Amino acid sequence: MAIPKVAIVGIGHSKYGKRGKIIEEDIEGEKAAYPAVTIRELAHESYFPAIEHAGITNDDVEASVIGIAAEAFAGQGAAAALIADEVGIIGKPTMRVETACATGSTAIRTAWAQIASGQFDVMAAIGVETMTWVSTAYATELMSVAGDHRWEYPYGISFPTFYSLYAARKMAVDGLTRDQLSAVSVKSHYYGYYNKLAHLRRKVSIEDANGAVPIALPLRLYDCCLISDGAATVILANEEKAKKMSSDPLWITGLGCSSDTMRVTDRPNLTNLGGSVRAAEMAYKSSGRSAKDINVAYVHDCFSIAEIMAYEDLGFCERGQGGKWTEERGPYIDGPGVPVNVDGGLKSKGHPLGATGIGQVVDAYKQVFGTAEKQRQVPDAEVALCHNVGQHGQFVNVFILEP
Amino acid sequence: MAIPKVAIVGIGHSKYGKRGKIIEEDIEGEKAAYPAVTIRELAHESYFPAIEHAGITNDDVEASVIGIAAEAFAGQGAAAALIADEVGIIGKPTMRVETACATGSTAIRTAWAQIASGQFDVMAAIGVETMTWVSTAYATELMSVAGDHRWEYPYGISFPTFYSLYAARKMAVDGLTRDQLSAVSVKSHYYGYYNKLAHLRRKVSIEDANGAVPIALPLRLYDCCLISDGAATVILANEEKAKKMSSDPLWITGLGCSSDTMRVTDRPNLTNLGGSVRAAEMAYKSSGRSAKDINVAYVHDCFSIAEIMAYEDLGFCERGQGGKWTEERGPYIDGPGVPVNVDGGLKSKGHPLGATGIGQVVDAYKQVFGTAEKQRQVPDAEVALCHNVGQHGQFVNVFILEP
Amino acid sequence: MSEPQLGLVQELSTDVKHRQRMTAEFRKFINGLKEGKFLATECKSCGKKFMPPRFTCPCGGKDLKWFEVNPEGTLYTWSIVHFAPEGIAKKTNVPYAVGVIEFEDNLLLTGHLKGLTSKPKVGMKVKIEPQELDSGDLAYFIKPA
Amino acid sequence: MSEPQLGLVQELSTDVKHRQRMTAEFRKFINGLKEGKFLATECKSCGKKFMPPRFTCPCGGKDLKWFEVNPEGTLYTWSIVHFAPEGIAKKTNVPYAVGVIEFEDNLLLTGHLKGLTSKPKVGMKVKIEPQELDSGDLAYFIKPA
Ligand SMILES: [Zn+2]
Ligand SMILES: [Zn+2]
Repeated sequence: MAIPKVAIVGIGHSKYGKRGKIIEEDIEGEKAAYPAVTIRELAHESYFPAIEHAGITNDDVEASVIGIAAEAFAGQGAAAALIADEVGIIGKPTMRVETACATGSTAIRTAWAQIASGQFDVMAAIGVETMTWVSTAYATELMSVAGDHRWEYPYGISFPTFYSLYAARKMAVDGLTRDQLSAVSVKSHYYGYYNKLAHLRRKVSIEDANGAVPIALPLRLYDCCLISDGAATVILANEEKAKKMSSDPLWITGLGCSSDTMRVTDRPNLTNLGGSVRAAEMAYKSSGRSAKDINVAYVHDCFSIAEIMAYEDLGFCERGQGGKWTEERGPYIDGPGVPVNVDGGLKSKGHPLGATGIGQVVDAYKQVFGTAEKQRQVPDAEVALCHNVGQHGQFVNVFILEP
Repeated sequence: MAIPKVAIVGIGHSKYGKRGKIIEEDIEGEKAAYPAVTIRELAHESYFPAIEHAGITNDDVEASVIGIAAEAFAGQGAAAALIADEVGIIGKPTMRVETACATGSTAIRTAWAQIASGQFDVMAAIGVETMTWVSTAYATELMSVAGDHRWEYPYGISFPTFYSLYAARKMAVDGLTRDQLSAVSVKSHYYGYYNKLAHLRRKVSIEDANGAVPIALPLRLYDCCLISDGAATVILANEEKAKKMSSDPLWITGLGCSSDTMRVTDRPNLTNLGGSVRAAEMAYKSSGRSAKDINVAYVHDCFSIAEIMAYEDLGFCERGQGGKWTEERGPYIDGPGVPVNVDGGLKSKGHPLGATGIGQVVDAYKQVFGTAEKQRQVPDAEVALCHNVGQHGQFVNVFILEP
Repeated sequence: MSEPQLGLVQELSTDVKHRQRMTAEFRKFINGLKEGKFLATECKSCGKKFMPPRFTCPCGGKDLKWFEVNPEGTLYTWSIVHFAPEGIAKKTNVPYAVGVIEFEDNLLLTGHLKGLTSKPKVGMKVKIEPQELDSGDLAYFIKPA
Repeated sequence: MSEPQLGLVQELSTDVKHRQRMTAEFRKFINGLKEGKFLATECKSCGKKFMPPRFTCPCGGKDLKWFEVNPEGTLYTWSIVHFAPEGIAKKTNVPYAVGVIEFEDNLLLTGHLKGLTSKPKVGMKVKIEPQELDSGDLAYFIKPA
């Protein structure tokens, strides 16, 4: 079942990081400085390069979808209107979508449907979040309130805790080890080190990760994604417009989405995410692709355990073998499997909630067209997969992208 | 330009009101009692009647869109997943949309696009909000933070204040009077009195409204909508399924949406809402209808001034004549114009943000198929219009609905 | 703040978050525990059992019956929380332990693991007990059986 | 809480909401006022003028220049707020007056109307002035000219 042809024709991606202050970097002799900004300037930083890349002006953008996961982070309501106004898409349909950490990809799938329906020809999906201006405890609170307030949150189940429940179960059932969890973080930080737009560009060793401070055991600091500010934009167009405006359109050939039970206790097991399995199945089916066709993948690694489950749920390795596959360098560019999160993932690149799912697609575009930094460029990548998860599988979107 | 055929095939609507406690009503000898509920039970109260009305089960519902304007009201994050789980649409795509007070209609337009794209055949759009559990000052805060935090909110511009800026301007420019504003509230409460699902079933006089306590002058208490709890659901289906499952499908023949500048000071005038004008134009164009074809209309009357601007923006009367048209009973069932808000509107029926835009469509369905309470039933209504506004025109959706 | 009181119904009347608990299903469950009954629900249409209890079934069934569950179960999985969200951190010390317990019929429930911050082990025997909170409200905790 | 200090930059450093003000355009505007200059921006591409100032133009132009505006204008519209949102109510008494002012070139700006809670009138002459807040931060208010 092929889906209506819609393409990514423009990309933009801000520097991720603590963007409330000036950032100065000097890595391997390459110096860079980034100004202190708010959600407004972050939106600019990702949007204007995207329309320039698409070779269009605001006149051509017919509507927008804005991804912001929690307005409380920025303290600004009706933020979709603010962002659309800031970048100059004024007097045209806009809206905000929210599916927790999968908010960015939901903005893309919402724009996709509006284009595929024939309503609009060219749209912008803009994701932005500033999370570093509140205390870490409050940021954790804002993410943890997504637990069921009748049966989960009041017993102290924070957001990292949900994933630690999976980690402990997977250790008991599948023999997942501490070293295997750490191996994920080592990989993320290795590639993130070479990504100029990543938040934390620092290589990490297995020992660093094994010995890091506990957050919610079995998970420790390096098992957890960063709290970041950032923005990302993609411009989407229907077939006719895409072919006209772009010499390098990246087609959304597969689109899958699913959800899962609200409560962790209603899941049939705690060793994988059913929402990911169902969304991947839908995405593969619509594209006619399977896991073995994927050349580069972006999976939702809010926690190391999440990345390991994703390897299995997306079919990159056998069920129960995600930890082993990591140790065997399955997800490395020069490994035997599929290169995964060669942008640094949520752990090194960062996780500004509303931007994350769009940022994955932006990097997929670079990989497919060969414009990523050379140390993290996958040779001859053609078929990309992006996998973005909200909460612990309550919202999942999977895209297959091809030139 | 006709749009893909999508129909409303099932409707459900909770009682609106202060639903944190038991409500007992005795109006004209008709007694009713409603239990104390949370967002969960409110969702049930609107969803199950909707699928029963559509003659389907959860198995038939392929995906959902949930409208919740501000999670802070209920203190529950990832609320789309919670609501979808509660009503039993589990393991299927879901998402939350937010466009302030237009959130409900945005849920419908998002589901519409997903169906029109061919992705899904049958979907549920569920809107819910519980607003009465926080203090009125905090509720006002949650709505007021939607003003620009750099240039508006810090100077004390609350949500009612935006509309009062329009009211004072319209008084100066168009000669709008205090009596004309009050006439809107009198009408809303007249019809709301007969709507069993309305929040405040009490008739109000011009004198009551003129003499009410000031909120943000020129606006007084009865110029302002209620703060309510409530939920509403519609089931949408594509042409094939709608014809198969429903003997009474209500087709979305027109769909318009637009937006406007973030800041009130960037508008070309403060006597109408440009977003409404643009959205109505798009809706009329797509349906081939014009204002004179409309038999019953639901307009966004968060404030009396908003309803008067809507009369003009939707073309029910001449520009600048909204106040006069009200006094001439233009919006009454037995008046010379188009019956407007015969459900009581946001002012008497209530305004649970996420539900409001869906609740309008639910009542439009009843009017078109002749099942509203007889004192407020428009005779022979065929073409309905729903107009839902977020903030002061930053988000506007307009639907034309026909059997 | 010595012994963590997770269950956190202390602010029931003022904290909007706890309004989520103000309904019949939650009260019946908690009051059952107080009377020594550990309750779940079962759909009369499809037979599916629900812990925590539901009043409607995804199958469409709205006729569910309460039934008693053996309060002893096994630890299905666990976590030791060293960094709590702000709302919890205000009310309890870290670290504290939480877990998922498996009862009969594969019924799972999340809860606070009392006295288990050092060595929780998947498969160990545990038991659910009612917990009287400082506020006088009632919640539950999990302890070794 | 005697004289309302709307402009509310008091909590600049702690309140996340005020982070929205921490950028160059806002500071330049406020610092200009302090030096007696009332500043707006103009797009060099399309000539559109912006009050409050923008640094990017919806036309796509990113080259905007600052220019001085006459600080005297007329009251375009007004409101007298008797019921303030919680965040404002904590810091100021009601009623207070706010309004939109029209300056030259049809430039509009929202602000606090000082000393105008009884009889604001559309068309009346007003003037923007810098306002030193208790915190030492700077904002502005509007008063009769
Ligand atoms: Zn059942
Ligand atoms: Zn310009």
